[in-house]
Amino acid sequence: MRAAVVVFPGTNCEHDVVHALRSLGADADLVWHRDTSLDGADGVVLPGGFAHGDYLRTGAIARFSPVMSPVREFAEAGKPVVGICNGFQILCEAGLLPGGLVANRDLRFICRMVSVRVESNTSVLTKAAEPGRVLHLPLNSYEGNYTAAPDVRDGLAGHVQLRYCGPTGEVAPAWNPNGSLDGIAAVSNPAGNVAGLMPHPERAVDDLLGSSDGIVLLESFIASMIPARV
Amino acid sequence: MRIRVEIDRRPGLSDPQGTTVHRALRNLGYDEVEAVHFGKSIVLEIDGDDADTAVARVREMCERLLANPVMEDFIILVEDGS
Amino acid sequence: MRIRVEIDRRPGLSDPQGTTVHRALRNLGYDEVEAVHFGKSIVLEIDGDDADTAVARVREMCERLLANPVMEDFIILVEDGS
Amino acid sequence: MSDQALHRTLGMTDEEYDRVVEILGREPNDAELAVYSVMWSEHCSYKSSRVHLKRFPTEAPWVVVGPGEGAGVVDLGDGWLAAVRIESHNHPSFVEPYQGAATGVGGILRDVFSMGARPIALFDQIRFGDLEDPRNRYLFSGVVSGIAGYGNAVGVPTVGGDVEFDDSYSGNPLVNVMCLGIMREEQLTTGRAGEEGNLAVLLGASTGRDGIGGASVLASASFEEDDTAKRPSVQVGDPFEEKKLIEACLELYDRNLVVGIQDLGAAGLACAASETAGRAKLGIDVRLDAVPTREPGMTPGEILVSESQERMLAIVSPEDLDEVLRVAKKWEIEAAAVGTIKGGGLMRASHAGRVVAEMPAASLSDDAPIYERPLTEPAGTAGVWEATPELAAAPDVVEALLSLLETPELGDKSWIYSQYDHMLFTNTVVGPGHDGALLRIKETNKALAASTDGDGRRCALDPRRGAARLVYEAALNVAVTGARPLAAVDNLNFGNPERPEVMWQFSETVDGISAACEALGIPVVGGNVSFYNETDGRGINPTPVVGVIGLADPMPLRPPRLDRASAGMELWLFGVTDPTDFAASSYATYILDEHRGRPGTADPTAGAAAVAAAQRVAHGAAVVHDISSGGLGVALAEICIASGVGASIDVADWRMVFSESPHRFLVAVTPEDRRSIRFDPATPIDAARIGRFGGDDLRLGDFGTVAVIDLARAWRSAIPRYMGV
Ligand SMILES: Nc1ncnc2c1ncn2[C@@H]1O[C@H](COP(=O)(O)OP(=O)(O)O)[C@@H](O)[C@H]1O
Ligand SMILES: [Mg+2]
Repeated sequence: MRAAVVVFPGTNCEHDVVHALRSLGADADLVWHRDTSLDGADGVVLPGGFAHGDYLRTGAIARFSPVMSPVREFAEAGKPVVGICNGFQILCEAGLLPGGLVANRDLRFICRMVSVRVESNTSVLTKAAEPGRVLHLPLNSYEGNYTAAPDVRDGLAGHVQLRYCGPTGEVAPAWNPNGSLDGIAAVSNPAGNVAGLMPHPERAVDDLLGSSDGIVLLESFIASMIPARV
Repeated sequence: MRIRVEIDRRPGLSDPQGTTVHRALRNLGYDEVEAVHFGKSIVLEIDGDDADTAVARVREMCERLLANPVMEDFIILVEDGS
Repeated sequence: MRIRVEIDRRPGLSDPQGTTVHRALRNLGYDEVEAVHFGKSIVLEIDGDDADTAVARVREMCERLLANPVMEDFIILVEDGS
Repeated sequence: MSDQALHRTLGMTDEEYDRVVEILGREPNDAELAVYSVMWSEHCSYKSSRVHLKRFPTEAPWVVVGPGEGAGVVDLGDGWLAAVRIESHNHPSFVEPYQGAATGVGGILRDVFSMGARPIALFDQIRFGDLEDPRNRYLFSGVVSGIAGYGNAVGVPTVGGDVEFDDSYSGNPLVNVMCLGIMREEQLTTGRAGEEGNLAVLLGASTGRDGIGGASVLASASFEEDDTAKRPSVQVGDPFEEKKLIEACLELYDRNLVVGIQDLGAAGLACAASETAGRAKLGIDVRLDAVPTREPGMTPGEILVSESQERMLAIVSPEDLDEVLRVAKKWEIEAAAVGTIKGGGLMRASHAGRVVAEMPAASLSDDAPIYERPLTEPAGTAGVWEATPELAAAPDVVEALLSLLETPELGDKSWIYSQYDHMLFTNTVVGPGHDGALLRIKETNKALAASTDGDGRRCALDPRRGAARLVYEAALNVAVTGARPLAAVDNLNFGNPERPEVMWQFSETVDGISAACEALGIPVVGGNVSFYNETDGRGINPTPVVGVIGLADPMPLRPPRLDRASAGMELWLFGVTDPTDFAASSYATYILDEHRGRPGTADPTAGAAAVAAAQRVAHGAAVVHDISSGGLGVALAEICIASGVGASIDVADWRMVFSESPHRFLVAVTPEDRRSIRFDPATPIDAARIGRFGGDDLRLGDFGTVAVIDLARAWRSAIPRYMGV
């Protein structure tokens, strides 16, 4: 099983994602945004960074890259697609996930560990995680504030995968780092095969760096890539 | 031709820049300000002399790229039709 | 009253956002676009019914806070005087 | 005489002008004059500092490239090299804090990747006036978001730095940035032209009227508050362009497609072209009409000296040109062959078939004036040194500790560094919020450590002692991560060099840094000088900033961190405390409001012993934390806050709590681990068990007890109470 890790101009977490996936036993290759095929990959990751500088709107220009056509087909075929941070923003812009991400409430970039609670395990990102479990993950974004139009909000029920919370799992405004709607840190599409999250699981696969709680999320994704189990 | 596009966030969606500017203006004593909405203004210099065609094309640019239809509305203004 | 402030980067300063959007529009086939300038648009809802006073106050807000005098110019537009 | 007027407007003296005439054998035209004026400005030529900088020790077996190139390069073993450079962007940050800081980050990155290295970490050293003043808050928040905005988007983590708040920086904020890069030895590239017939290819952003006669001339003359004429148009950073430029250049190095490369900084194309040619004792023809411009109607002279950001000049052999252009196209950056390397040593710039400037390439750097400016010890120095801070009365020690923790300088810095991506590349084993940063090198057992430190107040009282102590402090901050210090870089921020007192401070600083580097065996591999930090005749504190990098090989299995102390651990104090070392201490500054006395001198033997001991102890102890600003009291409070545990110490003299005497560090260790730590008899150092961790309170002998949560509350509020949460 092999993941395609897509690189746009301005992407910067691609090597970290490849390193993390490989350290968990999966195969992963970089795919340039001008490529028109995913070369038989079993899963797709859109990693973090600043595709096209985040100019205009985060993710706005990236969604027109040639590689997004096969990514869309791949997603529509029900195969696993995960967007991390900037990748999440691109998936929203591309309409593969509901809602969008705007500037953080305090208009400051946030780089620090946050706690998130697993809300659901209905997605390729969370299927191996137990609902209610609290994960400590690095958050690293300026536009991490999830928002959705009122008509979209109702449709989110059941598809929120992670929410910001306190160290023991309590969800409350005080624990919301960036103003996200209902503390949402990750959502999926209704089918669960496309998911996006703001925190960086690939930065949390080694206790030496402070946390290994990202492993359960990446392992969910890796498990989703095994065709028999889809 | 110079065409300006104003892109505003849809009402009901969170607008942290607007909220922050509003708070800052209040702190400076501008109590008459009741709300602030933060958006973008993009000026396009277009080669061509038919304003209708240009506006139609700019509308398409907005729908495809410049604005995000699930979050933003836009207005097109012809600033200089020559 | 609704007042819109358009904030444009001074001519001559580099405008990476404008340049990048320009390139993206060209890639999408909009060859008629010759330049793109990226700016901000801020809508203020103001309590009061005297447009002149409001505009004078908004000018002050621009000078003090909304625009960066070393990099930006601004235009004030009354969108709805009621 | 109109030319005379022009050269003066450009900041050139009559003697300098005559020298240009002598070199050219004729009067220069305007374009030539513009080039000389920028290249011979203080900023580019180091004309006032050069005679002093020669005193730095610069050699060691592991130094691959010393000062003079884009960045210093040291050998990490097994084919790995590290590149390091530091630079200031003080004046532009005063004019526009966000863009000034952002373009400062962009510039230092280009210095590092011009050597062939991938930039892996940034460190920012920033200084502002009192945060009570809204203007200073505006500058502080603008600078931090500018560093964040550029560094985060360009994709290089900012993993450390330092910050000072002092009135002397009120009209003159300081923004220095250090960058670290890493490469395999095959990738090392330098700014050399190779041979005749090679082509000069301009890569990256198009050229506009940025900083013409601006940044460099500006950084070379004092600033008057409303001297708008001298204000250059603001330069806008484009981290996206830079990111593409980095990736494109790294691919060019990987595929061996460039002979040499140099970034375009001050004096733009003129500087890059003349230096690459001049270093190879060759000449270059530059075709200015081939340069992609951003604005219509630029004059040839403007194109030649424009300081537009995000540009590099690569020297390539003609047969590689097509491939170079293909790589540029892949990364979506512009590339244009704008010059050809020639014999004969002339830089000749042409436009529309006409020669617009012609000068000996090497003369721009090699023939720049050198000044041995007069030095004078400031009047009253002896008196200042004799008057020691008043320490007779014992304070309320707990009260004083809380007050210190609540100052923005000693309090929690996370308001700053949580705006910086400090985790990218997943190498940051120890990030900001501890002492030095420690970055693992993934394919190896090695880790690279670095720390940057500055202390303008101590240097104001005694620049020689103050500067020397910075080197020891930075080295100790590196050692507490388990690394051996390898090399230093320095950034010397001073006032007007035409004032003899400023030059005295400068010279003393160089001697202080040199002596400390000699004693520790760490060469200076690069640096930067920023003079004329003066507004309305008021200069800044003399502010050298020192960065030290080190290597841990192997990396400690569990590198020490401030948050690893726990109940039952022993607290050890290494080093000797001088209970009278209070001059320029945080206690004297913030509690006594006293700004006099002579700081204690660094002790080469004790300093080296502390560095050696810390490095060893770090391979076994839970916490190893150097004692600096705020003394033992603040250092211990930081451990208690980070670890969420109390401690109790024996202390008989209250001055021991706040003294800032150098070469000391604290260790938290379990009794079992302590027995396995080697105390090397070759470098003896005093070590005493002074307390134990446990409970929820910090007890300072009989001087008082305070709850750790109260310490934490004071410490966390330090910056947010001015800047918002
Ligand atoms: N401007 C800054 N940018 C990033 N990190 C900073 C900055 N200032 C301080 N820090 C970080 O905060 C921590 C404490 O800094 P400081 O109080 O200067 O420590 P020390 O006294 O040990 O040098 C360090 O890890 C340092 O890297
Ligand atoms: Mg420090």
